[in-house]
Amino acid sequence: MNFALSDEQELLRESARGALSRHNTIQAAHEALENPEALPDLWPTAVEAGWPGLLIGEAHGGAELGAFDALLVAEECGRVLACVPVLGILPATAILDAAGDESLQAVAVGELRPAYVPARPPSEDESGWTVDPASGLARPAVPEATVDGDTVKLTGTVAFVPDAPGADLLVAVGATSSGDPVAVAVPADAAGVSIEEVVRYDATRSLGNVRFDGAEGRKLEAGPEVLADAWYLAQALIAAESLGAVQTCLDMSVEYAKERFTFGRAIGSYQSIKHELTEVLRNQENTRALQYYAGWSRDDKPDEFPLAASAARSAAGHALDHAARALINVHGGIGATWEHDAPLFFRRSQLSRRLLGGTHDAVDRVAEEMFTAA
Amino acid sequence: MNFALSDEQELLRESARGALSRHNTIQAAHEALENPEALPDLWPTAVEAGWPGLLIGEAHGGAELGAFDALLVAEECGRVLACVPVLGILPATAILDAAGDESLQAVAVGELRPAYVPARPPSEDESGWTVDPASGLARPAVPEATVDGDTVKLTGTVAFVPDAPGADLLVAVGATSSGDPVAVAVPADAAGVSIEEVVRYDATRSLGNVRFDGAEGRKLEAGPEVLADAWYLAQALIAAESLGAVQTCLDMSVEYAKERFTFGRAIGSYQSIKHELTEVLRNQENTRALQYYAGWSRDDKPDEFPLAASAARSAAGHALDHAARALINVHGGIGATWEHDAPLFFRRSQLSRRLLGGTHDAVDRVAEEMFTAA
Amino acid sequence: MDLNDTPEQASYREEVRAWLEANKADAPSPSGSSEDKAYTDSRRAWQRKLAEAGLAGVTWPPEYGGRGMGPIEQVIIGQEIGRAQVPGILDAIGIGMLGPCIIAHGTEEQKSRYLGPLLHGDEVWCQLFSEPAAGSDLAAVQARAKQAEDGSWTLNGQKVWTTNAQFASYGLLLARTDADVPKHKGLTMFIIPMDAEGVTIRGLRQISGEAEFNEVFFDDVKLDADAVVGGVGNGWGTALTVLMYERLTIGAGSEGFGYNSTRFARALATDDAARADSDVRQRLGEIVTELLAVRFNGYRALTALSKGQIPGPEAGLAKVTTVNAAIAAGELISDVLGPDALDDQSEWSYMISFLPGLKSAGGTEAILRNTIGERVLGLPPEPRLDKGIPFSELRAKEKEAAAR
Amino acid sequence: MDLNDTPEQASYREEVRAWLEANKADAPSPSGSSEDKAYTDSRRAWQRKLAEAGLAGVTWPPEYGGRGMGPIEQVIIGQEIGRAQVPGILDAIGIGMLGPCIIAHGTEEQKSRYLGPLLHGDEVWCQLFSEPAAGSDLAAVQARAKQAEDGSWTLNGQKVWTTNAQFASYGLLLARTDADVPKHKGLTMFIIPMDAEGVTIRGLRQISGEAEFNEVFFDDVKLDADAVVGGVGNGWGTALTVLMYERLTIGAGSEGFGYNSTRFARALATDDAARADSDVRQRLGEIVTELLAVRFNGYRALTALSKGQIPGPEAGLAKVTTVNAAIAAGELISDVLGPDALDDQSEWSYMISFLPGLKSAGGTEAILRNTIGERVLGLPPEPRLDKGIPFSELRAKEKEAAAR
Repeated sequence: MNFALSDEQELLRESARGALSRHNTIQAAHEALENPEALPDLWPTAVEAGWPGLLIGEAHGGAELGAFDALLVAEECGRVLACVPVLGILPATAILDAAGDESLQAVAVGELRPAYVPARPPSEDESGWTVDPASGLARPAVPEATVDGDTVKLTGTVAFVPDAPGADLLVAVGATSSGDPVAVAVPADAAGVSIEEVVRYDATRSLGNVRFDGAEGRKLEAGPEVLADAWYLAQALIAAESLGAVQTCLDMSVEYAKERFTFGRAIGSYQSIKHELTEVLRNQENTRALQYYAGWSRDDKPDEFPLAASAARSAAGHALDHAARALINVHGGIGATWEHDAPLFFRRSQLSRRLLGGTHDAVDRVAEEMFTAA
Repeated sequence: MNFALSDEQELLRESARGALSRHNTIQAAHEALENPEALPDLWPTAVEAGWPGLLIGEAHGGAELGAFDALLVAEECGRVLACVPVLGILPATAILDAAGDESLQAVAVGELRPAYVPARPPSEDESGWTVDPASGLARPAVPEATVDGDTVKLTGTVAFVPDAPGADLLVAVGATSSGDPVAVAVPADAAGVSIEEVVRYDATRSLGNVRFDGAEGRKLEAGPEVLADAWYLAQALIAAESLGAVQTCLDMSVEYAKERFTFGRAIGSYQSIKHELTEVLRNQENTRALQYYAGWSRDDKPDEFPLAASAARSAAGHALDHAARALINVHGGIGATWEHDAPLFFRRSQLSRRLLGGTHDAVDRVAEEMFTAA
Repeated sequence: MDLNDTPEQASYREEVRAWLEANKADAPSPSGSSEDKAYTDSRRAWQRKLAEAGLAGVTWPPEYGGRGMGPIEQVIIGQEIGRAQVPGILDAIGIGMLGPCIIAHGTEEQKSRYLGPLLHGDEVWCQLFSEPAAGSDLAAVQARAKQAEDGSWTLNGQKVWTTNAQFASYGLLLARTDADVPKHKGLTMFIIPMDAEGVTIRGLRQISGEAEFNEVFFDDVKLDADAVVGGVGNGWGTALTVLMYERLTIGAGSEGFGYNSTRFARALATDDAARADSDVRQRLGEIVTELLAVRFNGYRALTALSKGQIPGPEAGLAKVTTVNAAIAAGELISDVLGPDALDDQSEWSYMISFLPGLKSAGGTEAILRNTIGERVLGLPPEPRLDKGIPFSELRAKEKEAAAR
Repeated sequence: MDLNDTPEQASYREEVRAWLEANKADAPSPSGSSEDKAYTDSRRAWQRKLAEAGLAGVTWPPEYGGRGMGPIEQVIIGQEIGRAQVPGILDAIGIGMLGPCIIAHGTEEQKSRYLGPLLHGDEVWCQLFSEPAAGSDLAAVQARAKQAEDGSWTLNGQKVWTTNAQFASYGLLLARTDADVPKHKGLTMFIIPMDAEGVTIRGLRQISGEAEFNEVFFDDVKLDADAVVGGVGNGWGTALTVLMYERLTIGAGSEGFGYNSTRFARALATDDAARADSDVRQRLGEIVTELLAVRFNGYRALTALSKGQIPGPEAGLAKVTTVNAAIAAGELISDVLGPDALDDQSEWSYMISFLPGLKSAGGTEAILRNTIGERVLGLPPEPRLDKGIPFSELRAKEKEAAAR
């Protein structure tokens, strides 16, 4: 029984925190609200830290680390709202690695930047593989795929793909006429590929609407389990990112609750504030426990990974919504002003809970996993 | 703009409160947990107060009062957990009155005790008229009705019918083979009628599982609007009953919060208790506002009555669940002991939220009414 | 029990409706930016027209330009203006709260100098109460007014959350005039010209980027002796009058800040999957239930008002219910529509950004629940450490504790 | 990071599993009524067998019959006993909390007289701390022990929420021995024979009707001088040791009171309509998420324990999460199954009735959040009115305030 960070993992986290601290990401997040170019390009930092190759086998030049290590890096990025394309890259590298694709070497060293085009595995009430819609609850099918030997032609659109802008290689999922999923590596500059950069409320989140018009790419040897794993890895990563943001919200709230006085008492001494912040702590530690579960199960108990990653996302979504609002409530009026940092975390919470299927899809998946296991 | 109780209504409420105060209904609720016979027979009290004829036209010997008056009586019964068959009788009298049935005179003076066999009107996802199931979410259809002139034969079962035990006349809804609803007055002692008395957790709630095996009754001239109105009247009545119980939970909690000391302070001076009790007050006043809406709309704006009654039930269910649990929390351990009164309100809350379609059906109906109006 | 007007109310409503019908053409558009002088001037002119027709300051005493009518007439005007889809008065704070304070506590010179121009929109007023370190604990304001021999005052300090400061002519400012007495005792209320030397106004942008409020800085601002309202040292009593009128205006707000359930239902109704989803329906049903309760509690409050009963602090629960229901609606709509609901152009993005700030505007939920728990439920207050201690000593203790 | 045993843990587990396999036949059934003497005697005998095999009191020092092992071995025994579906020790409170308190604060005579029979189940112990007017504020206990010249004591008072009192041989009782000093200072811990003259025990029935706890009344009960544990006036320090061991047992509870999500999911899975209903699925998903978090936070706590770190107060949050998730599950199952879920015979009715009491057992959620807010987040405490004042004066003030 050893359910804690190893020394290497402590080191990995410290170095990630150090690498990111060289950039004032929070200040950049402020400026980016009015000038998107203000965001620093943290890709070189990620490459230098070896993050692109985190989940790639050593044989292909990667670090061959575990899912939990990737989650620690995502947590550090979330802590300071750093716009590092972890969410887009790592699930893509997981698919490329499983398929032993030719691009692995270049990807591992950061010469070639992949982006995962998220595709949701089937469930009880949704038999096919689906993608996020531009708007509304109903999910469209993944792009149509026509397979011709090693090349695949994709036609279809996928909305709000994290970290698609600036990617060199799109790792997408299509469906053949029979509905079978097929993994495809499509160069971003291939004919028939268009990536429309979009911003939605959280200026630190790079998003692109991806369109394939008969775009051609390499067929990847990656079956449904690998593609499902990539989806749940993305769920766990966005949960870990949110956990980092929750920790910062809690630290800022506690600090203010000690300094701010009203009616002769520090506001943290009032039960309504004290209990609200212990609730932030409770949600945070529940999310952290499920981060551990997700990281551990992907390597040691793969059949529990869908449940673990979905539970982590479910807890993280609730925790961040509550923490970001508590941060503003504790500060009173100034917490809701443009100059204050609190709204940056509120914006991160509002958008991240509506990407990659949304938090409510993860909660539904937890129920489904339990029903099938019951 | 006069949205307050009239003098007559204040008088009606005072007299109801007085009539009920002659019986120690709370003490009886305690004893009934171990000996159902301990419940006092409050039927004579109801008859003496004229409650059976409340909604019956003066021409038939009734008081011809409005829905709001009925809700005030239900509220007073709920306040002291009085086992008065208001929920069973009043919707039945509304149907009998609309149909001008021969039994009205006897019902109005309390010689003949009717009981409404609840039937839920169709909705977007449920095209037929349905009844509460013995168990589970799916709702069975109302009993089959074969019409032969003025007599109707009913076959089918209806679970958990409030106040069925001891009723003389069952006012039920059947469905012909074409699915049209038909109202039927079936004498309780008719052949093929069986009423199985059941107790579920709240000993103050009289319930019966009703079975019709080709039982014959009088066809009533009451169309779908009248039958739908009866269902929503039942929703508003159970909401008003719950509102009464909420008020008692709040009074008991506030009184204890003033007396009980810990760490040298009355526990009501701590924010966690003070804010929890203001939340009970907020839910209570929201429920009361919707009680007014339901009472007013049934007479002045009938097309809004389904929305108003469903909203009242939605608010009342949440308010009573929260108030009954707050009552126990504020008292700490003793609030959860057999001798204490608090568990009686907890039992009332647990069962009443699962009768007559349940609270979640009322919440769903509110959404449906808004969708159709949007 | 009915929602219809009494005969007198009905005839008054007709009068108002007829006037609005006849004068609608002169009305500026309901929405425009407070930064745009031409727009605010058009709103001033429209307020003047309303005042001359007796539709502004209707509850003011007749001798100061009002009609001496009751809260119901005030609500009827508000309903009819909404119905005619024309803007209301520009200076709701001046007419609703600050004017009545001058009527109650001002000298005869102050009433005759200021009330007329205020009512007619010539001079807009703003409320200079809250400070960065004194929000809920208003009596702890630190803005300092020192009196010279000649009786004039010099004011230094900062006020925050001031609506309309950017085009107000005057402000009603709560300042500390004696720091060596308990905090409630050393306060005085001043009338301050917003164009006075040493006054600096800065817009305070909210989450959405728009400046709903202002910060105002005072550096050695000179005030004449006659700038005092309600007497030196009586500032707290004067301030309580303003806060009482503030609660009156919130209490009478019928639909609760304009968040109505039909708008939320319509946004979801077009999505077939959402319309049939039982989780969406449960969430929408609960939101609609809360907002309907606010509307019908509003009618109960209006009925009480029409019988001369001033709404108690529990009227503030309407704001708690409304804000929390609107927040839940923003969450539901974002879950259904997805990221597009958060796009700057979307009608929902502004609401979602506005609500966290609104939650603490006019007093945080916790302070409101304290007041209601104590005044309505009669629960005992918390032990107070700040009573009876000279303000200066209190400040020293706080600094020392924060340093620990 | 892994959930597997270390080699030593694995071999210890095998040892325990083998013993249980060999001795399972002698074990009484896991469930039986505490009112039934034959049943409790069979549980005593089973505890004796476990103790002789070193599977009871495993963390006790060897010289008192324990194995001096760590919390991980304790958890392994608990897991294996669960797996073998046999009952654990009868006197969890005695072995888990009261015995360790005597080991820490008892005299040599007390240790040699009491620890052996306690460990072997010959003498069951009960915790006599809480009183009707002293639950959260334990230091405000009023049970009074007066000392006679010969050093013996006379005890009067009432204790409440006492588990196993009905068949305990001894109790550890916190009493006030000096009312004229601040409340924490005037306390003393006593060992009291439950069959002593003047001791009356009454079952305290819960909502479900079953008596999980007892009330115990003490009328002029005579205690020898050597009944004191930890010295006269040191009662509060001795009590804190017991409370620390209590938190240890709760912290190490892995699955959290036995409420597991599979059981809840199974109850709903058989209802096709419920299984496809998105509101049911959202509610179940949230409940399962919380309970999974408790389980994996338990593994984190066990790992910390195995490294000698005592779990902090935040371990108490596991109870908050578990109780609230179980309450939500009871509500969901009742909404889906309907009134039958509330029927006395249903497996859910007992849980639904048990949970409201459990919510405040071992300390209310509000008290727990105060402790965690102050000790873990470092937030300042509330001003205390009851410190440094003689207990008698405090009581007088309270009576007077309540009378107002």
